[in-house]
Amino acid sequence: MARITAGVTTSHVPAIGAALDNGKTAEPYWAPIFDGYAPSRAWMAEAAPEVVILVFNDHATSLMLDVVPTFAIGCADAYTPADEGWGPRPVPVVEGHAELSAHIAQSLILDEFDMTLINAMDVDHGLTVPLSLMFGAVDRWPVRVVPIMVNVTQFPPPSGDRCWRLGEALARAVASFPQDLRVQVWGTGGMSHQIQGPRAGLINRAFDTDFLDRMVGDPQSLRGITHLDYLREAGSEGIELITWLIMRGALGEGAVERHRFYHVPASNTAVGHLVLENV
Amino acid sequence: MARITAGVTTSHVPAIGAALDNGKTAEPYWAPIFDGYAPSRAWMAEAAPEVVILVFNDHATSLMLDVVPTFAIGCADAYTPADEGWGPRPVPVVEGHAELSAHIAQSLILDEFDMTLINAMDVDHGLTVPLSLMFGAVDRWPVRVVPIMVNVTQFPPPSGDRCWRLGEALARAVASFPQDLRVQVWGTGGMSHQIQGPRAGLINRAFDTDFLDRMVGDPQSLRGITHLDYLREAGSEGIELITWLIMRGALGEGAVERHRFYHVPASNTAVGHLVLENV
Amino acid sequence: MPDLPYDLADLHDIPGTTIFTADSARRAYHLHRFCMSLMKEENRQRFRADEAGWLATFAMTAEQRDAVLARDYNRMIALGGNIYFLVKIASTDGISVAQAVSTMTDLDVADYTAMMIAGGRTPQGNRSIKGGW
Amino acid sequence: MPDLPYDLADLHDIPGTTIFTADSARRAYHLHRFCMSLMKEENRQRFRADEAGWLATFAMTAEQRDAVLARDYNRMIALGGNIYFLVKIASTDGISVAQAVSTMTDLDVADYTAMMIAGGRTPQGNRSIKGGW
Ligand SMILES: [Fe+3]
Ligand SMILES: [Fe+3]
Repeated sequence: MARITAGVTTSHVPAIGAALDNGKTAEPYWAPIFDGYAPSRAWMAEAAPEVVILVFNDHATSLMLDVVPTFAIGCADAYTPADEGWGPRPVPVVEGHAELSAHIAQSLILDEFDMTLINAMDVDHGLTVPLSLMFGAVDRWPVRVVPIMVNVTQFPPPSGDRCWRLGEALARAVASFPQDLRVQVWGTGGMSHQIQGPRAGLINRAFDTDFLDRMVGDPQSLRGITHLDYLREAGSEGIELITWLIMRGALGEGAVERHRFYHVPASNTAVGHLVLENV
Repeated sequence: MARITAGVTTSHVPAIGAALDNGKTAEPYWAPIFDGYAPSRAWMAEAAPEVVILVFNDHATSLMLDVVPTFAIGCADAYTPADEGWGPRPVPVVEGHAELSAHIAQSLILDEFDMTLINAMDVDHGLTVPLSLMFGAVDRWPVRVVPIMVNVTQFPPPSGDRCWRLGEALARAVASFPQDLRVQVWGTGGMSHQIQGPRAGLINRAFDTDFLDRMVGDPQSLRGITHLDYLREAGSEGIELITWLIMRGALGEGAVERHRFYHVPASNTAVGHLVLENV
Repeated sequence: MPDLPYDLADLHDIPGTTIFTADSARRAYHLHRFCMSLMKEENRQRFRADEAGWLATFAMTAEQRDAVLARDYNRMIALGGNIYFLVKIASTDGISVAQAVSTMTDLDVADYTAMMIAGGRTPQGNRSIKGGW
Repeated sequence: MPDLPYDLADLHDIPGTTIFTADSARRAYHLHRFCMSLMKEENRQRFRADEAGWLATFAMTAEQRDAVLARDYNRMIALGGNIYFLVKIASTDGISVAQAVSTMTDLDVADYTAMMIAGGRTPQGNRSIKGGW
């Protein structure tokens, strides 16, 4: 039986990927960020997941122009890093786990989530930067990935509560996959940031640290945060935080914190990171 | 306030479109079918809807290869008839109602249906054949259309019950649109048919006539029909009937029957048709 | 996986019927890309002019390519194909859907058409392999 | 429409913030198609070689085209654009996202960067136009 062993949340700022790809990780601006993830990389070597269900939002890369799904799941054998306007990131192709994807998709739809299945797509920094942060520069990613994409950009996204319940359904789906697999669920995006308009650069440290606290100590209370709350408090792009609720809904009530990191800024964004383990 | 005045269900067999487009409507094979819709065309002239919410399934035309949405809604200004392999049907471009589409999409997502929005697509016989049956050969379709697409082909489709509840949410969405509009909801596809494998040609008249009866007299009981029931009893393509449940869920409990028609065959398919009016 | 009011395994208990799944879609992805290429007249002409040549531009399996060349629809379906994609081949061939469909059955097109006019294939005995009902 | 725990109208009460909706997406569809064209190096080169010429191949409005030529991101957003599409223009220009973003604010890029290093723009007074909080 497959089982969810741990959950990770992390920002996925594209500039972090660029800093990695261009060898700038030791520069004073970037060093604190990469240092902040060092314990997680050490922990990851121990945890050794076989599959990561990576929940993120596409940034007008493979979705959003013609097709805007609320919840989508990749069902391909592989996903190529996209050219987002400055050439593709020089990172390995992401190997999928098509059997697990198909199983999860089936289970979620039978559980009355109206998923969109994606049979072919390129993936952007929302998926590859978290892999880089957790695994560093590698020739081959040490995990296979089931990508789940959430619309957070075009109003209205799904509610935080719907995301939480998708996470719970995800846990049921994984638990019924017959093969033995160590599976992690990652929620990427956030924390507070806004990259549009005169209010750009908004950072709400109080909101972010409270959110991190509640992810660990009182996660159920996060389900009630409304779209309006996110937009007002965490910025128009901070609403990416709803991807974290899918991860948290998929993890057990009693998941314990293994690592936490918070830093401002990376480019326009507050970087937040949590490692939770099902015990 | 916009309101749903009536509902229509109909098969959307491509050969019916071809018969129309090639002037074969008076041939003995086709005449009974076109005669069967004549009262509906007369009724339609009276009913004069301004918008039709047309629920159908794409047949590997604009969806299903790269992207397989469970529920999708078109949000474009216009939809061009597709070339399905024998050139596009010689029928008018379908005008959308983008404002109403956007309103419905927003309302459905806030109502926790995980819709996929489609900003550009061509439309196949699933959408244009019902328009032809109800309006005949015209230079311009007399209605604007909000297309809603349901996956019925790749297992698992949404349950019949989920479709019914989508219909109920559709009614809430229409009722909250500020503009005065007479709106109809159509469910297209079915009735029993199978166009694959050694069992192809399956027709289940008893199942179909019972389904028609219950659409009028006991619609709630249809919510419990399972995927397996549809596939066994109505054929692998007969499961298109779940689109009818979206229409029925959107109509009032007391909707009354204005017209009914059932005929076997059109090509591989049993043709079923109902006109229901909210009174 | 949620509880269901039926056994998923019974989806394979329906005679002469293949359930199209995410796994089928993955196996047939390139076969289906070929089918969708036939939605343009220029590609239909290319295919008609050189069937094997046009097929070779798609990364489908040799079995899938051979099944297309043989117009063996049952085989295409066994290899993951779905009929809504595959009928675009019939349209390119200029035959009706019913004619293409008849080739998957025990009947020739005349007998198939006659069966349909007579009310279609009965569900009796065609619902369940193990039950025979 | 279901009942919501907040007033939808308040989405427009957030200072300096535009909510991207289905209506925006429709208005900006061709502008966004242009942005996505920049995901290929050959198209970036075409655009750099002849900005107006490449823009003319997309059915966007004259206002949208002029806003692109002027790199007026606030104007592009007012005309329906979403920043996730629009940053592909900044990437093509070889500038950082932060630099493009700074042009939408009251700060130049140096002051914007300094503000971010100092902890970012405060939410204080930036949450509600009518409330001023
Ligand atoms: Fe992001
Ligand atoms: Fe159909």
